[in-house]
Amino acid sequence: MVTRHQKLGLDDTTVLKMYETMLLARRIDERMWLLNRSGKIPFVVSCQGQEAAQVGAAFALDREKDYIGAYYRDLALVLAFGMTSREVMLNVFAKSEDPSSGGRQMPGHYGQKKNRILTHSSPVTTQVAHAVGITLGARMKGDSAISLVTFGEGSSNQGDFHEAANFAGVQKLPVIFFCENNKYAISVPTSKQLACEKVSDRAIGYGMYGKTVDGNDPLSVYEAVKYAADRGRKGEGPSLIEAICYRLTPHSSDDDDTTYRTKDEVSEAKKKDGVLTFAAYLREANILTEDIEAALEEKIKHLVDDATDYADAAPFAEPESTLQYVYDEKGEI
Amino acid sequence: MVTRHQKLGLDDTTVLKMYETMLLARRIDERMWLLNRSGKIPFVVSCQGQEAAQVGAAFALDREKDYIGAYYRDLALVLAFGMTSREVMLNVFAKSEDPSSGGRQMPGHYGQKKNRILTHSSPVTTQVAHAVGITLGARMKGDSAISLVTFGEGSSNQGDFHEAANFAGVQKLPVIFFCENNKYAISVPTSKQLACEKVSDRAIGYGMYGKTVDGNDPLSVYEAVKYAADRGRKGEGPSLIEAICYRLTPHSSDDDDTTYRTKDEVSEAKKKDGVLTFAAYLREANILTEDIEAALEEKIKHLVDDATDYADAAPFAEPESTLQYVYDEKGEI
Amino acid sequence: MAVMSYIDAINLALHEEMERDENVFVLGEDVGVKGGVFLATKGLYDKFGENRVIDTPLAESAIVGVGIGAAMYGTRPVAEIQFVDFILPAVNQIVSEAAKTRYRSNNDWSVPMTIRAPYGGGVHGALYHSQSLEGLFSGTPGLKIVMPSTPYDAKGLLKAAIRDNDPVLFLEHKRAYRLIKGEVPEEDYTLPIGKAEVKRQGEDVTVITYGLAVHFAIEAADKLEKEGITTHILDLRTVYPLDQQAIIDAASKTGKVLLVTEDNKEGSVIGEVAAIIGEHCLFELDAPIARLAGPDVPSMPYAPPMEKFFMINPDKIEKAIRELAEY
Amino acid sequence: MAVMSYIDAINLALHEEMERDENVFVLGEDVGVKGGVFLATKGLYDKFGENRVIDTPLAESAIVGVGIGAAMYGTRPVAEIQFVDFILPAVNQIVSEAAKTRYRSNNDWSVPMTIRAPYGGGVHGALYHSQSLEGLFSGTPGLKIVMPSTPYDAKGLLKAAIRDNDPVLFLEHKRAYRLIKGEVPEEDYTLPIGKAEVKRQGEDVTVITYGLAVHFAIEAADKLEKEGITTHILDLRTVYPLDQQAIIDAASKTGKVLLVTEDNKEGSVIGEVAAIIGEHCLFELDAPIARLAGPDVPSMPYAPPMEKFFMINPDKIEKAIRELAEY
Ligand SMILES: Cc1ncc(C[n+]2csc(CCOP(=O)(O)OP(=O)(O)O)c2C)c(N)n1
Ligand SMILES: Cc1ncc(C[n+]2csc(CCOP(=O)(O)OP(=O)(O)O)c2C)c(N)n1
Ligand SMILES: [Mg+2]
Ligand SMILES: [Mg+2]
Repeated sequence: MVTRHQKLGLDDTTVLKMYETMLLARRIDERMWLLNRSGKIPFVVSCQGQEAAQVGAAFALDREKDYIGAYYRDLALVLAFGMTSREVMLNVFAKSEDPSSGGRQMPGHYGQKKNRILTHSSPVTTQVAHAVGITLGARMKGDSAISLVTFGEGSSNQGDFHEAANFAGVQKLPVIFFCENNKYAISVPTSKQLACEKVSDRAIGYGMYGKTVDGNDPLSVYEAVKYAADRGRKGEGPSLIEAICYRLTPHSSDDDDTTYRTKDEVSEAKKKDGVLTFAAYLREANILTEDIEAALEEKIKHLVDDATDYADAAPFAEPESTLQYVYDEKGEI
Repeated sequence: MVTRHQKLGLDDTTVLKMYETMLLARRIDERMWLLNRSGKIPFVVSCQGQEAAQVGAAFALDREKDYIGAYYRDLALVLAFGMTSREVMLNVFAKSEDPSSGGRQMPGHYGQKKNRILTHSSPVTTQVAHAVGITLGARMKGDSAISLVTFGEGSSNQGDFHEAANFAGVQKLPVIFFCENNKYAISVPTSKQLACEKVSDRAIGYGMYGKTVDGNDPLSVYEAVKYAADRGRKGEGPSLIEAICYRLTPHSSDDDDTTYRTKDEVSEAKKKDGVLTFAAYLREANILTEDIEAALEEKIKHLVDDATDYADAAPFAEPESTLQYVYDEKGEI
Repeated sequence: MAVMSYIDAINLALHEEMERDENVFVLGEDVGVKGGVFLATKGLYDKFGENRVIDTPLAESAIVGVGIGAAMYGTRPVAEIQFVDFILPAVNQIVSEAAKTRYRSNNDWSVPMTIRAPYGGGVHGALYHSQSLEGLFSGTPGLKIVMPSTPYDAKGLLKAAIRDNDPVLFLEHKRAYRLIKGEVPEEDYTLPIGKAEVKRQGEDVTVITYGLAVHFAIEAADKLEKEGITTHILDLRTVYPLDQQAIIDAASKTGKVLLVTEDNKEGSVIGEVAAIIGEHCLFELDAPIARLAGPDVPSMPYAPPMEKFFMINPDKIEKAIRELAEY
Repeated sequence: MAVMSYIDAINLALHEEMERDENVFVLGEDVGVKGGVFLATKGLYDKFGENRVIDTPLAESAIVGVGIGAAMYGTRPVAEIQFVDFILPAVNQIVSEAAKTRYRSNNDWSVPMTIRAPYGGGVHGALYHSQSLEGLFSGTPGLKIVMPSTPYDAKGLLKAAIRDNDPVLFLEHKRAYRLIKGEVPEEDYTLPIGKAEVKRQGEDVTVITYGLAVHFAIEAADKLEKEGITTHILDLRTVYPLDQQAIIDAASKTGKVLLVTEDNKEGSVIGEVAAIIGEHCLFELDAPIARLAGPDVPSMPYAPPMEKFFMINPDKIEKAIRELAEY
């Protein structure tokens, strides 16, 4: 019997690697909450519930060449693009070595040039235009890299989404607009954010290909993003892919989600959690055996412990370094 | 035989009035160019080629009750909403009595509270959100007024279009987004502005009704806008109507359009000019007889002459009045 | 009089104004069911319903732009921007539209709207949840910018802002929300927009500042008083347009002026305060005009040592006052 | 050396930089086929083609935001905003993104982008085609704001801006475009960003200004010289961050300072100049710091009598210098 992933051209090793990345993201995320609740770190923003979508998307790209414009929930995505557990924890602890910002930005504000992860800020949706610009620059320089940029469904209502999408459409740039629709923008449900049925309904307005897929299933996401990536590389322009997920945690460690959604709703969603369902799929396909699973958990626990210890012990940047890097220090002024 | 306009519920008097409004706008516009080329006024921005669309839209509304957010080409629209020829010319000459701005804004920046014409500025597309807000305020106060807001196809690419459209969609507000697609944004043709086939393709992304119609035909426009207005009043939410027109003049008196489009293209478009084709329709239907036509031209010439003379002779605002009306002068500070 | 926190005073003002005038309504992100991320709009949704307490889509330009339209219609919107750092997508609507509507229409149309936003640092908010952006808006005729320091001022000024017939940007220090408490009358009162207030009388050095820094200055003044140095503290309260006379009076009173802001130094509103002094009471001065502000870096970093390095605090103010006193 | 207009110097700089470095490209509204509404980008489309001279959709936030991405990639975009009044939809991309990219990424990413925009009044542009918006951006660490007054400076500074590794907002006075002519070397040269320049030596009064007003000040100074009053004129050239030392030197030189801007008075960049003087050379002054600026109304009206009332001009400057000289 040919499995679903084989039909998509993915071998067993690759899907296992996908699962491993999802699981690593989940375990780091869980650790972050523990650190927060025990007073070690002041802030957490989570990827839980979106790992499957992120990993499915990442694996459909050329991770040695393409660019990602990530947003604050994209822990699994940046791990897939080469950020290490230690590097993530250095960001969480805001230490000097944090590759994203040297401890300057809040946790979750990923960026790393060597892995082609664009730096991003807190104001949502600005990164969408940057990802478009990346491909404009690349095209000008004869580089066939494409970019994938992520954002929430709430953020898809910002003007910057529209302007950047239209720009990419007109210029036929190989950008994948990847909406991680987790049903909430903090407390505001999609019914108060959107009047369209699907975010991907907006694709036609930019002459794009649009598709909505199950964000709990990394294979569906992989398939859609792969199709979009191929289109992009063939010069057929941008695509808008929407992955339907669910935000399993409160918006952040500062949020109390019980004031606006029921516990029942959350526990229902947990049943469809992609980390669980993909594990089930892999077990079914006999790829995730008990031994492999135990070894994986063991390896990941070790990675997370090591990353936590390392980051906890690492130094903060010097106070005076606050003054550095406002402008290019090799240049004038 | 039942005529097209009768099928739409429009009687002969009304369609003649529509034609008269179109013609008045055209003649005022032509006069503005004469005044400009003879050095009397420094600036003109034109409605030529869009009168049919504007008048068709205006007549589909309740002009005693509804609101319009006009843009700088909407001369025919504001005339239909009650602005007089004198008032328009006072604006063109920037005189103190100009109801739009007292001579503060450039010509074409219409606004008049008593006729429910929103004040507007030069940065394009900002008025779109205002028109949405008008209906939000109206709904809160139990007023069933709707609003129609206009903008060019170039301006439909501004973030404000997207944000306001989505807001109206979510709140199901009775706003008609009316795009006057005249094929150019200054020198930039639609092919470099839009990747969608029709601006109305964007409607679905906001859960709206969308429709593209021939902007040279006031009856088609009337029909579409009437449908949208009825929907709005029934609580079915906003609509996006696109009227395909052609900008018959240069962008403004500062523009030389021969550097980016051919004279042939313009003369082709002139053949479809709504002022001509609607006149032909009315002649065919025996509504615009030779006598009526001559009387109309005579009446309009008189109106335009009178308005020009009046506005030319009217005083400018006092220099010191520059300091007035920054804040409410009845209030504090 | 009840003692309440700064945020409770704001919440109370909103409740009272919405009860008083059915034209007043609230819109913004998470302001409804959740009551706002800081809970400033708590209880409004239950009391006034979803027509007057609107959870909007995540789109600041629309929040302000739609608010402008509703204000033009005749209602009195109170828009919340979740953090002032996120007001930037709405700058065009605020500066080109709200602030210029009355003027450009020659008094025909107006925008009686209040825009509330939390600002300021010291809460581990990092670059994008710590900014002071009043300087960016403070050259915008047609707009007023109010930044209260105490719960009493917050209630009275917010009510005045809501009743004002022009757009008011009302900036609330997010660290003050729960840190600062004070007496607040339960009854209705307003305070005049455009008026600064002397928060402490003194003879040796004048401090002119606003927002949370007023409290830092008072703390510093308390300490210095024991050394015999008395400090005159002017709280600007409205940072645009500035209360020129109050600035001139306060500067002239002691002849030694320290201007304090939490914002970056270059281009902040205290530059304008210095200019007013330089224009109007230069010869009353006995020392150069001193400024204490954040460094000219984009905003304060997240890591505690850098955040602390950036933020002004009572110690830094104390040191600056002492230097001036000894000048 | 050729004598050319201000706009021709800009056009020349663009041609030269695009020839010199294939990473340089231009994007904006109408910049391609038409060559820009002021023709600043004339000839570029024909010479460099549509891949490097891009007519964009009408969307300023995308023009800047896409430019930022391309700059992050490693190219050097030169974005044109058609009028500075229309830069406001792009404020978030400029202030939150371009200006903070290097800092927030701890020097990992950077945005070597130039944003050009015409500003200024006196051309019957009314409220929205006459504004000076440098004040709005002048509290944005990470950004540089350059405003040249002469064709020579325009060419040298624009080339420096394009080669700069950080975002530069390059503001060109639209009335200067064809009004101001001067000698411009045909060869390659750059001028230092961040440096003011003394445009005229004098002993009695110092005028500190920038842009078109430099020429108005020179005109005034020419007249006054006949009366025996000599004027020292400092052209700021970069209005953010300011050249503090040059300001201190110029103010100290005569002890009487007139600050001139075409912008509204309150909150303009000359307020910061006054603050620097008040901080650093207060006791060198023999007269209060004087400021000449537009009134605090939203912008200049269209009708000629009101536009004239609003605009600064050589007469107003002359009067202000004379008053100071006689102080
Ligand atoms: C411009 C802007 N406005 C407001 C915020 C505050 N904020 C942070 S996250 C968020 C909700 C985002 O929702 P969505 O886009 O659906 O992403 P999600 O958090 O659900 O993944 C808001 C309102 C912000 N960061 N930026
Ligand atoms: C925000 C903004 N950017 C740029 C401009 C300059 N501008 C004025 S009209 C125009 C083109 C508008 O095109 P379109 O929306 O198609 O309307 P049309 O003039 O064709 O009716 C431009 C770019 C402006 N007014 N506002
Ligand atoms: Mg979401
Ligand atoms: Mg057009």
